[in-house]
Amino acid sequence: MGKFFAILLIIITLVSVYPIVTHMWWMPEVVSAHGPAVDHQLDETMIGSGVLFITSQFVLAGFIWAFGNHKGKIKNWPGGHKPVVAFGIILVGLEILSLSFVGSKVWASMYITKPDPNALHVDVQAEQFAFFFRYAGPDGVFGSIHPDKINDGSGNYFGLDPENDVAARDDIVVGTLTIPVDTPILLTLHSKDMIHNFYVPELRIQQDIVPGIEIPLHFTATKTGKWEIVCTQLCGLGHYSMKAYLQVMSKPEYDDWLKQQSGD
Amino acid sequence: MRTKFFILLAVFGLASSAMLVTAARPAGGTITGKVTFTGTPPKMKPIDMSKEPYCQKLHNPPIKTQDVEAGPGDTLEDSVVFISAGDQGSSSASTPVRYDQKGCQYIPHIAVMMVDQPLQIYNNDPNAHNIHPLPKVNAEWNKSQPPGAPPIDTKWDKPEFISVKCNIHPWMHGYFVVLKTSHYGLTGADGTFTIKDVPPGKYTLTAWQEHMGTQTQEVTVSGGAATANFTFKAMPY
Amino acid sequence: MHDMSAEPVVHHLSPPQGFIRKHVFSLDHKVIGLQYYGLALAAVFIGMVLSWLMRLHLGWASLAIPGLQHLSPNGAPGGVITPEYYLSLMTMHGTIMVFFVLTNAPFAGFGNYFLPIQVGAEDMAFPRFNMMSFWVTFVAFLVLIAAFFVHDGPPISGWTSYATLSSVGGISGPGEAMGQNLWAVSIALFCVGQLLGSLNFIATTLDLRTKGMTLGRMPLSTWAWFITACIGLLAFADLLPATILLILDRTAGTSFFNPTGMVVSDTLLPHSGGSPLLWQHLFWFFGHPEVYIAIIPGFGIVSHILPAFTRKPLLGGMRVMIGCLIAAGFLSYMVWGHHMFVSGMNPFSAILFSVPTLIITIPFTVATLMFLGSIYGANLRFTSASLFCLGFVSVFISGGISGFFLAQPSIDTYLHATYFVVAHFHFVMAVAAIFGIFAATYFWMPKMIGRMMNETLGKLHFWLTFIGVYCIFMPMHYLGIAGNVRRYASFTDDYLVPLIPVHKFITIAALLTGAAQFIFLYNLIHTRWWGPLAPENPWEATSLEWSTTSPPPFDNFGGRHLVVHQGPYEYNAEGAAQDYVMQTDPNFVAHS
Amino acid sequence: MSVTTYTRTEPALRPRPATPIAATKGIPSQTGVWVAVSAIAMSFAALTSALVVRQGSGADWQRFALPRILYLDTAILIASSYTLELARKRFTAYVTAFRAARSTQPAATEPASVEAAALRASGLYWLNITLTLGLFFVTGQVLAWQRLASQGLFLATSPSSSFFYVLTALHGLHLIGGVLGLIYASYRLRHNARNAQTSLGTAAVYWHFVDLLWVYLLMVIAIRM
Repeated sequence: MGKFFAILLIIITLVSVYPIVTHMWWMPEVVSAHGPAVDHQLDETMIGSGVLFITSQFVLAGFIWAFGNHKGKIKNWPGGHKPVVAFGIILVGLEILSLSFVGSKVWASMYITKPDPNALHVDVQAEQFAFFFRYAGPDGVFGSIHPDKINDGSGNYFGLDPENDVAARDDIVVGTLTIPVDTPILLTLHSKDMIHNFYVPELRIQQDIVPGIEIPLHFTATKTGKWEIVCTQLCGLGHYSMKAYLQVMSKPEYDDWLKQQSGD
Repeated sequence: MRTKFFILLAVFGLASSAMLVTAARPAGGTITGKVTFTGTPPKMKPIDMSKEPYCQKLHNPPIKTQDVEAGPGDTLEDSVVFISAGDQGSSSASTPVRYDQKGCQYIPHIAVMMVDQPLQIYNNDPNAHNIHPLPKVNAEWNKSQPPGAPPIDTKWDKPEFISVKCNIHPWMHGYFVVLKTSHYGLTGADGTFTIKDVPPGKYTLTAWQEHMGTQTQEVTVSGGAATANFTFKAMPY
Repeated sequence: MHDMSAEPVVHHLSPPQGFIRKHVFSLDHKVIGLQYYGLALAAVFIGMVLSWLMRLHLGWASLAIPGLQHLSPNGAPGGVITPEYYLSLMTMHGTIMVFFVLTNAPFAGFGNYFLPIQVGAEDMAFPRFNMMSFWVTFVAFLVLIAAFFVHDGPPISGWTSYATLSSVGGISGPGEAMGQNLWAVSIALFCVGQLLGSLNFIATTLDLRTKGMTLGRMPLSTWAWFITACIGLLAFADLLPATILLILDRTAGTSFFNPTGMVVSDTLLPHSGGSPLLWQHLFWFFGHPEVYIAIIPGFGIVSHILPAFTRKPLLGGMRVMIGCLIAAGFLSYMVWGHHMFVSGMNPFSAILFSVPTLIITIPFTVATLMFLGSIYGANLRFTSASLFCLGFVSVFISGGISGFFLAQPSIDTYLHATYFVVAHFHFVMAVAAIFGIFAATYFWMPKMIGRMMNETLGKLHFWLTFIGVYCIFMPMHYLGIAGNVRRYASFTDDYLVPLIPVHKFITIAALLTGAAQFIFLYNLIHTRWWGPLAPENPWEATSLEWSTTSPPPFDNFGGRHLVVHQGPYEYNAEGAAQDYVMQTDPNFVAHS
Repeated sequence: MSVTTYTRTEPALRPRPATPIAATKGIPSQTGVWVAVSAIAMSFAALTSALVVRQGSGADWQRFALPRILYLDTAILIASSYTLELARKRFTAYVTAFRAARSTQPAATEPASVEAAALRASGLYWLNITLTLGLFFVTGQVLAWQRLASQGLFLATSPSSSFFYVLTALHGLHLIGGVLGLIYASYRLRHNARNAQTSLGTAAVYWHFVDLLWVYLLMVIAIRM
């Protein structure tokens, strides 16, 4: 039985590792400036913990193979427990140090560093179960938000008050986050009802959107194309269907798009 | 003896059939009219359906929001005109009202029905919807209807103007107009409405439009036709 | 009540007469332990069926499940699960499993039964509180289950019930009216029950130990229950007020968690100034320790059972293991923020929370190494109990490893709220704890019901379960790495559709693994009435529960006051009559 | 009995005394009340931190004048702690007298001396005073609520009032628990139950804690509201 158990463990370990090594299911392409750092961090962790995983499972299997139903004289671990404890602490401690130092750098580059001063500002409104995006328009000023004015039926997703608020009149509100490539973007995340989340796997970015507070989020897309923005924070019955598209364009394309939007 | 009996029978027969006829005959009057507005109504916005590519493809150019549907000659489509006071001879309705979700739109935009009249809600799209009526006096509910799901059978037990929305497609917006009376009309593209089978009498007529609100006026129906026009005042915002 | 003199504190309770006092409202910790175990057993099978329904929906979204429409006409019209009903199932699965299984079985169930016996006491310190603790928990369970039968169905906000989805009432979605109220009330009651239980565990451990039972001689299982009680005392004392605030927000119109200017479905809410993050802080300050409340008894159970089947003391003895468990319990109060890396809290605090989170892996790594080291050179005996102990080690390694990823904010921004997290906490908390429960069941059932369980069925049960859990939860890591978001009722996003085959595979694995659990159920029921009678000490183990009859008499030791002379794990002591020395054996002195 | 000694391959886990050491001396009810107290303290710590977070999270925190009666309540509660101690002192003295009486004639159910009986009587007297003060406090709190309600401050009026009602209500519940505990203790004392003064001691620990808790809460409330 011991031998069976050992073989089973080894098979399970190898089968578990195979899809990881072959990237059978893996992260989608990375399209943000900070993304490669995240991937690198993940690969480092994968190697370190993968080695830990395989060796510990194999050691377990080996011991079960060797000592299953073993009747002879009982042996104790040579050298007692102290070296083992020390080994564990040092090994894991080292991994932790390396991970937390590198990791915190990557984290800082995403969330702690200030956004580029002339980044393109886009306002995000999340609600059950959709995202809407607002551009300041020709005047470069965002109209202020009045919750009592919000009315999805008449397309007023942000609660603008064009009657009294001139700045709001030329605001551009769209359902697709359209941005120029290689340009720093600064999003301001609002939620009108539940806690939502702004997740673009290709950008390697995930940020909750909390009602009552404005959360800034900045990134730079490095590749043109169209990807999905999805919600990862349980927000109600349509959570799974809450999404929008991210359209990354070349700078001239974007300018045309913007003109066309403020045209009508 | 026998002949007497037959005569009696015949008399009864005639009488009863005569009663039936009188009961079955429509009680005359019809109210017609037009709902218009003065001033500039708010500009309807094109709806960005990019979240749901299927629906986005269906509408090119994109459809616009429907809270003020102005027609040529400043007419107002989709406003409801009904007898709000002095109503009589109102019949009860048992034929189900059909409410469709098609191309991420509610069809019709305004569904008028009577209290306790069956309401059937269909999803004709290949994507899921959720129907979230927001009543104040009736009971609120919120159900999702995945593609291929059976129609939702329901009804409303109190009269109310109930705003309906789909959270999955927040632009989807419509109204259930639940009335006590069967004497109502819905204005068409030309802003006209017709209320049939109104017995002679004096009534209070109410016109309701989701953005402009309500207006009332007295109308007297004597046998034939009566007319009642409504004019709302529109603001650009 | 105790005597004023310095004799050991004992409770002279006369055996109750009559069925009700004996089996229903019993003050006997053994009966209460079995009641907790029974409740957990009922709960775990309900929770398992819920997970079956969830998995079926994830694999085949439009599949009609015959009969389901009768349970919930709204949630499953024609037997097809709607997205909101999927979320209800998910919420109930999580709540039932975390609270009524992973907390009840290993801690309240086995703890109630064996903690007093292992310290040589005749009962818990406060038998009446003990009884109350169970019945309050039982009512809490009924209240939760009632949510299935109220008009708008069970809540849809997940077992974490994040504000504001959970705090604004019915307008935020189906199940958020009455269903969510029932959830909150149930959890509040559950907290009360656990507080009473923890009170008992601590007082009993500190004050009711028999002659010679020094803290150093307490079995590791008792140590683990004691540590867990200390953790639970603070954790549930934090969750209780939190749920009270939640109930007030929902029913009394206060604004603890509800911010200003919320517009739900075009309806402006009157709340003002509340903070949704406040709920997350209060919840996770309980929530992370709760994870350890679920797993630390598992560690205690394994380190108590393993020596009996390796026939040698744990490597490093008790001190290292106790140290690990205490360290883990202590650290568990400093890491709650790692559940909130992307929640919008200060990004600096993310780093502050990440460091202790990584450090917390050290005690668990050491503990695991101790397990591995004590298998080396052992006379390893294979029984259902020992197999599940070895399985525990394996799955805990598998689950612990993925913690390295999630502990780093930078990687968590990609993996947060994906199936990677689901795989992580199921392996490390659910499966590991369940394996501990199974090991404890096969090990202690002979003592608890006086009959031996069937080993062949037990081993079959282990092999199927062990292979099954790897088939279910390993692929979830791959899904997570591919960015598959959790808590989705179905996968309509373009980048998720290609992953559906993986979900189908997981669903099939889940169905089979679940089916295998009925072998266990059959084994348990069959043993209860028809199993062969169990001897006093079937496993040649040493602690006090094996120095009394199977099952123990009402006062545990038949009037004897045991005197303890030995540590709990005197296996393989050279020259002793046999290869183990009972704790009560006076004729053995080991040289230090 | 000859104690044979063995050698082990694994070093012993701890130096083991040859004879078993004495059993635990702890009194469960005493341990229990301290454990309970720590749990309750944790609950109110959680509520306090919630209050601080909540006050910081919104600009809608409106301060209001505390009803004067709260300070009177505080005085009453502190006084009750003092009277409780008076009661306990008398009962301890009474028990020593009781023991003395027992040592002379073991059958004694009552200490012979008159002083002892007087001690017991006045102990009960102070205990009743304590109980009454406790009830006064509860009534005072209710009056405070009425005062606030008359100012139009209700549970849901503002975050500060919400917290005020929640904190005072929860504290009131715990205090009523203390009152019940004291009633139980005095019942046992009346009937000369075995070591009844232990239950009094237990109840006293709890009572003083609830007292302290109130002072703490009053400070929090006074600073924040």
